[in-house]
Amino acid sequence: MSELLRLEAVQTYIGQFHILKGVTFEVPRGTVTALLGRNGAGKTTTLRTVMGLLRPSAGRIWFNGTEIHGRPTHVISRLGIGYVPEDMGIFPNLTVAEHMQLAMHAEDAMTRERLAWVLDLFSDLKKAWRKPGGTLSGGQKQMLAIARAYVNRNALLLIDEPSKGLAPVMVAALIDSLNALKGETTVLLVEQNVIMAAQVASHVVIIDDGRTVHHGTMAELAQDEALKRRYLGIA
Amino acid sequence: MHRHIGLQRLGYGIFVAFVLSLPLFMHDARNQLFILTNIAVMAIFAMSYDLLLGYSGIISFGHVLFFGVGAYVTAIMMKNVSVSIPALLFVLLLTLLITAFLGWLIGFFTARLKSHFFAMFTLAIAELAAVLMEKAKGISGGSDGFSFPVPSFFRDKLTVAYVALISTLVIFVLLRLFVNSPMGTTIIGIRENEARMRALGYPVLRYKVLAVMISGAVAGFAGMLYGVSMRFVSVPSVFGINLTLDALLMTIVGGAGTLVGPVIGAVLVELVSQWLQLMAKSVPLLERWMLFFGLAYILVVLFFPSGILGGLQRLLILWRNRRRKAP
Amino acid sequence: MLSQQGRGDEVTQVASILCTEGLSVAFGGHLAVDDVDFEVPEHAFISIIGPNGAGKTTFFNLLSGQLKPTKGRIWFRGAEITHLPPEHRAMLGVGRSFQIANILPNLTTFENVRLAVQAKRPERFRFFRHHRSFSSLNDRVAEILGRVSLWHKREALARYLTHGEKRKLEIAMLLAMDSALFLLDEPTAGMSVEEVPQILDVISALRDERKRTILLIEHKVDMVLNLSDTVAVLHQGRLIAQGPPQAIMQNELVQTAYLGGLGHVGAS
Amino acid sequence: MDLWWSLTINGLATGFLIFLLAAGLSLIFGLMGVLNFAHGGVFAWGAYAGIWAYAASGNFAIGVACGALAGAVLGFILEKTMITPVYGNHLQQILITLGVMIVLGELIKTVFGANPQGAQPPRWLAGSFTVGDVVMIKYRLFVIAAGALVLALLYMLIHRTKFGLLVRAGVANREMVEILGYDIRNVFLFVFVLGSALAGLGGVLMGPYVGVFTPAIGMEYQLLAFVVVVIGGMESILGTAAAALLVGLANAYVAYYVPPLTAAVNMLLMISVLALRPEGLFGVNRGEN
Amino acid sequence: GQGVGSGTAGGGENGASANQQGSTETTAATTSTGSGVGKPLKIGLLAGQTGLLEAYAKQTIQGFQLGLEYATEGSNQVAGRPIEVIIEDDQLDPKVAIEKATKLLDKDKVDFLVGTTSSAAALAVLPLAEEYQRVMIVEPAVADSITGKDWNKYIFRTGRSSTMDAIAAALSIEKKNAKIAIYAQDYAFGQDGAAAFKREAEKLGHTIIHEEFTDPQVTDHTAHIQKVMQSGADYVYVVWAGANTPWQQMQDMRLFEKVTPVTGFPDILGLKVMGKAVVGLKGFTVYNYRLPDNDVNRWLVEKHKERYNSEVPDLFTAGGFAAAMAIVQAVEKTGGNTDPETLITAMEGMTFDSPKGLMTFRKEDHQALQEMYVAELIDDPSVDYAVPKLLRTLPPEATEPPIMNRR
Ligand SMILES: Nc1ncnc2c1ncn2[C@@H]1O[C@H](COP(=O)(O)OP(=O)(O)OP(=O)(O)O)[C@@H](O)[C@H]1O
Ligand SMILES: Nc1ncnc2c1ncn2[C@@H]1O[C@H](COP(=O)(O)OP(=O)(O)OP(=O)(O)O)[C@@H](O)[C@H]1O
Ligand SMILES: [Mg+2]
Ligand SMILES: [Mg+2]
Repeated sequence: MSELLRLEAVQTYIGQFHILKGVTFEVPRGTVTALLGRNGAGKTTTLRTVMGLLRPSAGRIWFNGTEIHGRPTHVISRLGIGYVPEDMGIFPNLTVAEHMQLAMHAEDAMTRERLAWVLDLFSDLKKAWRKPGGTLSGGQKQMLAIARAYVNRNALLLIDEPSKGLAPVMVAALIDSLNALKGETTVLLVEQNVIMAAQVASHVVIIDDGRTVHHGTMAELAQDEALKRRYLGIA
Repeated sequence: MHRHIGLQRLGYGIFVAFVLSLPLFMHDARNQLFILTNIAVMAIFAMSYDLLLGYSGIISFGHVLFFGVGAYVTAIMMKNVSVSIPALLFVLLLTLLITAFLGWLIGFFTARLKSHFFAMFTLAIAELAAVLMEKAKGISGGSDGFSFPVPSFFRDKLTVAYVALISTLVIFVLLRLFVNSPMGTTIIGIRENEARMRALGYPVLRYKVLAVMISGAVAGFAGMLYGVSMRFVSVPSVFGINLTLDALLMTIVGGAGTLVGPVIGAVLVELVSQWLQLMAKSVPLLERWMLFFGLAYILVVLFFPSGILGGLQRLLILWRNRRRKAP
Repeated sequence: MLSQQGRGDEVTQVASILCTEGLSVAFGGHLAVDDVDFEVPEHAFISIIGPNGAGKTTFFNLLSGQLKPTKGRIWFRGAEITHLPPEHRAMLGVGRSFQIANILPNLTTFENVRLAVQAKRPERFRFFRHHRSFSSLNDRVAEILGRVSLWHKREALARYLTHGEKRKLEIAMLLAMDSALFLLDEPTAGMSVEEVPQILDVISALRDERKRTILLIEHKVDMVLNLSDTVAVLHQGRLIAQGPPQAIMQNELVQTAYLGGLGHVGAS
Repeated sequence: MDLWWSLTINGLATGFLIFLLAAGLSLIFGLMGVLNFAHGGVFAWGAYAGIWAYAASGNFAIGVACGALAGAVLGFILEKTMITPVYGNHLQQILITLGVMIVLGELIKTVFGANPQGAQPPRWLAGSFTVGDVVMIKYRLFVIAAGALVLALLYMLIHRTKFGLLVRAGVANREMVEILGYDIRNVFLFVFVLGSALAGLGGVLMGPYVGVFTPAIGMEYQLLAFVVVVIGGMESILGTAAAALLVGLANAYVAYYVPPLTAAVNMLLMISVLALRPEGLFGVNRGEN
Repeated sequence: GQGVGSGTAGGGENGASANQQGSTETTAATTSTGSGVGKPLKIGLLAGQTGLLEAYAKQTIQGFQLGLEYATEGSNQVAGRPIEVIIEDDQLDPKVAIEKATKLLDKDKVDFLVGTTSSAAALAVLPLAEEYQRVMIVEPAVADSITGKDWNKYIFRTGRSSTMDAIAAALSIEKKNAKIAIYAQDYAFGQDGAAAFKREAEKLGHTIIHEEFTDPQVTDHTAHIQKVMQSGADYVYVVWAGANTPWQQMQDMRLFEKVTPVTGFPDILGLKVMGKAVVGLKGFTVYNYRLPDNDVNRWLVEKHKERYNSEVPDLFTAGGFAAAMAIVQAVEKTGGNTDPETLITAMEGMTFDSPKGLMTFRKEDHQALQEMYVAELIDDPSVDYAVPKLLRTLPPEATEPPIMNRR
């Protein structure tokens, strides 16, 4: 079993709207896979479905060999899936310290070590340790959201547009960190910044109008101008 | 908002049907007219509450203040000054002035307060007013209250009922026009996101104060109608917090933010309570009829999460869909 | 107004639309904006860059009135606005968009924009006629929604828009205000690559066709380079450099503290 | 001086009694943001069930336990069946909890009768002794001790464990807490049950304090509890305690020195606190965005 | 307001449905006025059956029904007219009271209106009696204004008034020229009661040296009690109805070691709530089944026990009984004629029997003058509460209030 996550013909409704109409792909173990597509294609919906925040109406989802669709979110999370939501999900009334305290699933030495690493990576967070989340700058919120997912040794990370709002220097740090995590952690990354995606991802999945339309390696995509133009609107 | 148009027609329909069916009630007894008048009074009061709750997003626990002022202005003038139609018109003017002024005062000093704090602040002011009135037993009659005469024109319960119903209709139409106007939609925008509206250039505080003033004046009018129909006031019956809660419940039961909702709520709450009381006489199980009333509230929330109006709306959509599919 | 600082005759001749003097704000002990003297000439396009947490958004908050400065003064078109509330400033012509989408969630996209259009029109005082019956407002809303390609979402409640669509709505509301000075806070963050150029067109048209003044906060370096006449750099609350885009990018501090040697990782 | 002591001790005792009533609401309304108008009903049930058990068993401790248990059981049933669907929706919360309040009140009348109920402290807490010239009522000292104990325990729970964080986070963004791997439903259930148990506890302890109560105590004390939580600043248990003591002391002093104001003192207190600190005593004023 | 009994509110066990006869539909159109011999005599009985004083309402209703039975000797007919009672619940709410009274007067066309538990509700209904020109017997609401400034000629009252309570209270103080403090609830019932007591006590030569008014919802009485203690009073007159009674705290504060309390005794449930600790307390009462010694009362106690599983009549049972007696006697006197003017003439000055002895409707304001009882609470080992023992019966003249209405 080489893939860590697998979606098979997943369909999702939000209210009465049919959003995902057939999403099938897999995320190979130890890689970074980029999930691309234009605005409204259904990327966020896909991640939310995997996380159990939306219940698929059809199709199946496997994580590490077990089926997870239909399970409650907190159970899915505890299986070892970290999620950085698109809207960052910062608690405005909790301090950075409290955010991290909540995020850490264990109090052991290893987690503390990871915490130190994360705070090194995003040194702004260390400075803002006692500040309520609501007073952070946009970029700092984004860092905090990522840090929360990084601090546990998750097998899989679902990251929704982490580079938005980050200064170039932080984007670089983010790329480095993702590369550093390779091997130990598998990542499914939604990213509008295709150049950044290209620097970290080895595999690509493209969604359009709620369907997977392409599945392959990053190298293939780089060659395929037609594909890029058609689904990503870039030449 | 325009999604409600079908139901608004229904609302108008209900009103007109009510007015037309009045002669039917006449055959029976005046107490029915009295109930009808009470429904109308509560409908107006609840609509005024909805302007705050549903449209401005302000929860007030002290709305009864305006109602009480309206009722007492009427009572004191009728009892001590003059019993005549001009005096009543003067009362109307005075009520609107005082309640609007109180609305301005409260709005001005409290519109800055965040939701629950505002609610509790208004509660405090209304309770203080009640304490003050209780102390001023000489003019208010305290908790025992006093009765007073009204101009002979209003002595007939049928006239009062007609006046109340027509007032309900007129106020409903006026409020609807208001909430759908640019100014009204601004207030809705403020409910949604106050900070954003300020950044767009709207002087939010002024609009909120305006909402409290209009709502207060309408509530004052309801209080005045109450006075005219009851010819009796007492501090607990026109300043009691349960009246605020009634308006709150009627608004939510019917559907907040719709104006038709509060009217439906007022009709339902009154009719259901009448019906339960009637049943209580013959069914011993219903002796504690209030219990079933409470259960009804719970069921409404569980089965009509967005109020009766929302429920009706969903049924309407279902029905339409079925009709469309049928042929 | 004419420059108050008088940094030389030439500068004082140029009418500036906005000007700050010693502008500072502290949160607790932390100076988020520190003694900023800033001047924006009429019809300029200035980008503000700086690391995360440098104080860019806070600076905007001071200009648009969401925050009150602890020190310093602000002038807009010759009048001091330091102590005016945000709504006054908006009426005077300072319009802004928000970094984190700030919308009216339970109203439709159309209604969001309509309220923004209405804000400065005399129609806002009407309290009897139905809000949808003012064709001048409706036409303007339609035009704006078309420009940011949100027309197809006009009946959707704003809360159900995707992230990218919310960003577009944010810009639409700013356009609707039709301000003299636009404060744009990362307008394209999270917008899809294909749509960024379109929004860029909208923004540059603002200046070129409509003769507006624009202040832009962006982390997409190419965008900054392409659009702006001047780039200002904020670092730890201080305005540390200001000048033509290319020159600023060469600045050593900008290179290390901001770009981190990765200037090329911007928008495509 | 004696007078001063007497007023202060009695005021403190009343304050702690009010704190006991409001502590549960401080969790449910202040921390969890549920506008729970059924709290008074649960409180009244605690009083009736507790005093009934006390009378039946002759053991005050059993009575107290039963009062708290009645609260907890009611809380569990309410949360599971009625509160879960309305988290985050204030209007529905008001409607459903007011409905529950009516039902609980009527059920009390059905089960225990509508008539006033008497309650006396157990023998070991009955009566008073004098220190100098100050009359010390034993039961009041007991209430002070009980209130202080509850305050300390709650404070530890909220501020010394992850629990308080979870609740605050869950209120701000339920989904995110789930994403972080916590079952928010259980957290909320626990808070609600704990808050209701505290209401029940407050109910029994109030019985012997006032001596006589009726089914109407629910609504009466509920408003007071809301007032106290709001004055305290909503989210802080310390704030609630401070506000409760303030209300207790203010009542004692005002009743003695400015008797005409007694009926208005709570409301005046709330108005003055909110006028000076719009976010309440211990509340935090957060800027938007 | 719920100013009815002095002392703690209370009532019987709930459940017994007193409204079996309620809302009987009539098919025969009855004219409301004029001689209606042969047609049913309709009586509308308003009572606050749901609400805090529901026990009182029950007492009134049961008393009224037994009163009818006694007065008609079980025939349920007077002057050849069968009696029909229609009971309506006013929920102690003036608005509901008006609505129900309108129903009784307009739809049911009752010949008499009787009620009601709450003073406010009664006051709200008074003008309707005048408007519909129907005789109303007020029972048991106490407000002075019912037979005072809000009175109209259709209003009679079998219940006692606040002032009569106050006179009885003043008379129950034995010491001459006593110094008295008043402890009352700060709303209409308490204020009325205190004012009337002050007036009457001062007439008797006592001095009111302190008046303490407290919020009816007060939790902590101690500061108020402290003031009474420091006032130097010999007696404290407590006017309290409902919950939050001060008794427990007064005892805890050891007030009674210094000051002798006087109060109006409540109904039996109220006494039960007060417990045995109040043994020795002196005061007055409107009615307790042990106190009056006459045939009517003996019959009442007997029948009441028989009818309502050996429960005894309570505070307001006698009042309801008296109202029924008055109606039957009046209709007998007019020979079945229920024309209001005829009735009023017949009833003014009419003396009728009741469980509290003979009552007389005073001509001027239609207030029934009646016995009151000064008593002391004693320990009776057979029951779990302190029971009143008669010290003195105050004859009707003793508690005759001043005339306060304008004719
Ligand atoms: N709550 C909702 N109700 C109705 N439609 C919704 C809702 N949420 C999302 N949608 C629709 O679902 C589609 C997919 O949304 P999704 O958020 O997955 O897009 P996305 O690919 O993440 O876009 P973006 O790049 O802008 O974040 C969009 O067309 C959106 O309008
Ligand atoms: N209300 C506040 N209270 C306390 N600190 C604040 C507040 N608002 C902002 N700050 C702090 O001020 C600093 C500047 O924040 P600001 O949002 O202006 O940064 P920014 O330059 O816009 O960064 P980004 O590029 O990440 O959006 C940050 O360290 C932030 O934590
Ligand atoms: Mg997305
Ligand atoms: Mg920023």
